[in-house]
Amino acid sequence: MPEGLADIATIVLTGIGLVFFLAGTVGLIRFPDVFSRLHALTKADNLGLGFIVLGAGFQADDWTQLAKLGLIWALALLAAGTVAQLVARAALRQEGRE
Amino acid sequence: MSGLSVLALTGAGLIGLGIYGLLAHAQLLRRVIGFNLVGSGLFLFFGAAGAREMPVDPIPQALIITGIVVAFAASALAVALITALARATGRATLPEESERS
Amino acid sequence: MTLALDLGLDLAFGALILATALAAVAGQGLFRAVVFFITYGLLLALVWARLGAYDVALAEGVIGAGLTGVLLLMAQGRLRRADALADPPARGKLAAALAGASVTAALVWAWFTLPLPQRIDLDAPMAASGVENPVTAVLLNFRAWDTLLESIVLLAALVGLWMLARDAEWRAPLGPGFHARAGGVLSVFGRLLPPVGLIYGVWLVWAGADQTGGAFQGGTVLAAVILVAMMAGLARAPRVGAPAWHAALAFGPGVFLLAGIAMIAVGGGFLTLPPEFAKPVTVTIEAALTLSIAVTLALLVVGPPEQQNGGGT
Amino acid sequence: MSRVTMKAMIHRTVVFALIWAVLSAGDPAGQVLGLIVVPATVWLSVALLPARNPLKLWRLTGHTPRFLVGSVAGGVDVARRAFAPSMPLNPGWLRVPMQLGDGARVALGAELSLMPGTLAAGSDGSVLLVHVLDLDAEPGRAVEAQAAEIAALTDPAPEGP
Amino acid sequence: MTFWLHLIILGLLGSLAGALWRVWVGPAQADRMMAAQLIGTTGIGVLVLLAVLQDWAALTVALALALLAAMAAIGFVKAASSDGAGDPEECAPGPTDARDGQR
Repeated sequence: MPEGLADIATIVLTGIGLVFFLAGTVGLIRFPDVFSRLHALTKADNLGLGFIVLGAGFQADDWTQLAKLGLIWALALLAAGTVAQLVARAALRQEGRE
Repeated sequence: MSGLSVLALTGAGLIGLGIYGLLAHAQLLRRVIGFNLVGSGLFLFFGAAGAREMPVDPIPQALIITGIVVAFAASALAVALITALARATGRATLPEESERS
Repeated sequence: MTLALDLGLDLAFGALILATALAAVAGQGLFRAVVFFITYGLLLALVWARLGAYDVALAEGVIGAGLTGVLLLMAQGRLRRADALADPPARGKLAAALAGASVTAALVWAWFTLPLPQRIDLDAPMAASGVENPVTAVLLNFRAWDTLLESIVLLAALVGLWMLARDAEWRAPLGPGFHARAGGVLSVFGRLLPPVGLIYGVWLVWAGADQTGGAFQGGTVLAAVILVAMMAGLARAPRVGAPAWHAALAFGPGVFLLAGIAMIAVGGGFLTLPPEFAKPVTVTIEAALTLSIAVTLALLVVGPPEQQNGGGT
Repeated sequence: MSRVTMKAMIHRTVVFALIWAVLSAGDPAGQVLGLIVVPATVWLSVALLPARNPLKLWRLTGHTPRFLVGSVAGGVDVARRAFAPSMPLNPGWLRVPMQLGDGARVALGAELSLMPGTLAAGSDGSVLLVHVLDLDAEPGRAVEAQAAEIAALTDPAPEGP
Repeated sequence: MTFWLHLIILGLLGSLAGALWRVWVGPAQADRMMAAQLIGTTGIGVLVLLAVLQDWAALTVALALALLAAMAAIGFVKAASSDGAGDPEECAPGPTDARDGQR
């Protein structure tokens, strides 16, 4: 029953993805300073998205959908790596302002 | 109540919130935000009306897309007016408003 | 059970959207309001996707969360530097709230009482439109007048925005003169993203004939890509007089108009596409419009010409 | 055209052609358009990012899984700290001098931001600023190891001006 | 399966609501902005699941959001720079411990 197996994989992987998203949010709420919060967000979120994408991939009908999912994750990683550095640097300059 | 009604009522609520923002704020940039809330609320209301039968009616969709683009152009013009005003007067509120407040 | 969850999903979306909108109008502080407005645009894009209106979701996602976000954040920064950030507390709250609430109430009444309007049957005209995405057919064929005028409105907005320049700055490059550290994070990102953005934007326009996408959706993506390249200091903003940019701005409306007139010659009537020409003409107009929409939207965010205040600190 | 540029153009053509093929999903008309779009994209890409130090592809294939494992470890680490009631954190900053070129330094910063316990905040000159979640975990060594790995990805060809 | 995916989307929306709380309280501008970034990533996740649930066309939207995920944050760092057009990396790191090693 390959269908059933794919469904189980989707259920497990999207569940793990959700846990990481929740971890990112909990970190964003609980961590004591701007930079630690940025850690939580960058790492946990993109891992969460990775698992969701992987889980969705088990429901794909053809390879182009799989490749699109991969592209989405790659672009999200690129954005995350950039945004984390830029926002951390801006926060370093702005510390104490507002 | 159907899900569609929920989204239509959300649109109606957004229009109300936008009107409140437009009327109550003196800071002009916040009025631009209010204006955009009214616009997107209208689109959502209209779009939900077009989605009552499947598939979604394409005519509202096409009009909403043009609407989003025009609303953006109007916002850009408004923002440029506000920054020009701020450069000239050092304020981003209208003169009579700052006298009253 | 799933049905209840389905409704639950719509309720959650509605509640989140109303909450972000409320926070954007009710809270103190301009920066916070702007960030809430950006998240609001994102959520709205999700709701459009939820409704199955993927074309609208694309436009809302790129414009609402991307371009408008940059526009408002930059404006907020300028107001701060011009010392005009004062955000006086809301006044006349009661009257404003009453006005808003009464409009909302009227719309709620309308939703539940007014009859379902007669739906226009598009099956027959779709067959003659030469394309398969009905949204594209409506935009460029059935309601081509609207779209032509819209492309001219966009141009008018840009010209209006340029008119706000001071006389002394008229010949300066557009916008605040973006710059970034050579070899820095922003600059490297700005070198990596545009090629992928170009492929994706062109694909959106081309695919728009038969599936999600089209001139507006592709144009907004390309506008965002142009903007990223400019903000990363890789593409210099033009001056008002730059002829190549003028040509790019006028290309779309121009081709649209010419195609409309050409249709009279082949026996259709102004902007009435005979079925045998519908597909090639639609695709041509779309390609031309995309270029103009992309450039116009990007320049709308960049702003009027301005004296540059020198690089860095 | 130098050999380095040629090689980079071939790599990029493959990547962009693949992306176009994925998007247009084998539609024949789309493949014709691809013949125009892909070269245009490669041209834009070379104009924006001229090839200097060619990537060593076989090292990249070895690096990618290690990066994925590292980013999973990063996510797990941060989730553990977030959910733990005691929230074990001892944050602080490191300044790490680099010999890497610009692009490699930015890539290193991006990767470090996804790895356990480290977050880059750009660089000051050629010194990478790294925020660490836990100063007790000897983060400096992990950063240096990662830097060496990134450095090994490109040929040690002379850095262009 | 449909049931489960609905649950996951609801969970993601709950996580998103938590991030909204961080936008509300701040305190730094960077806090609000990174919470918005988190909401963007979560939104991409929701769209991917909607693609499975409804129609794979939703992936086109997710792809656009992923491509432009960094837009707003770039606008923010520009606006936060000293002349409103720059890049935070152009200046020395600022009034902080990063200059002299450890906290």
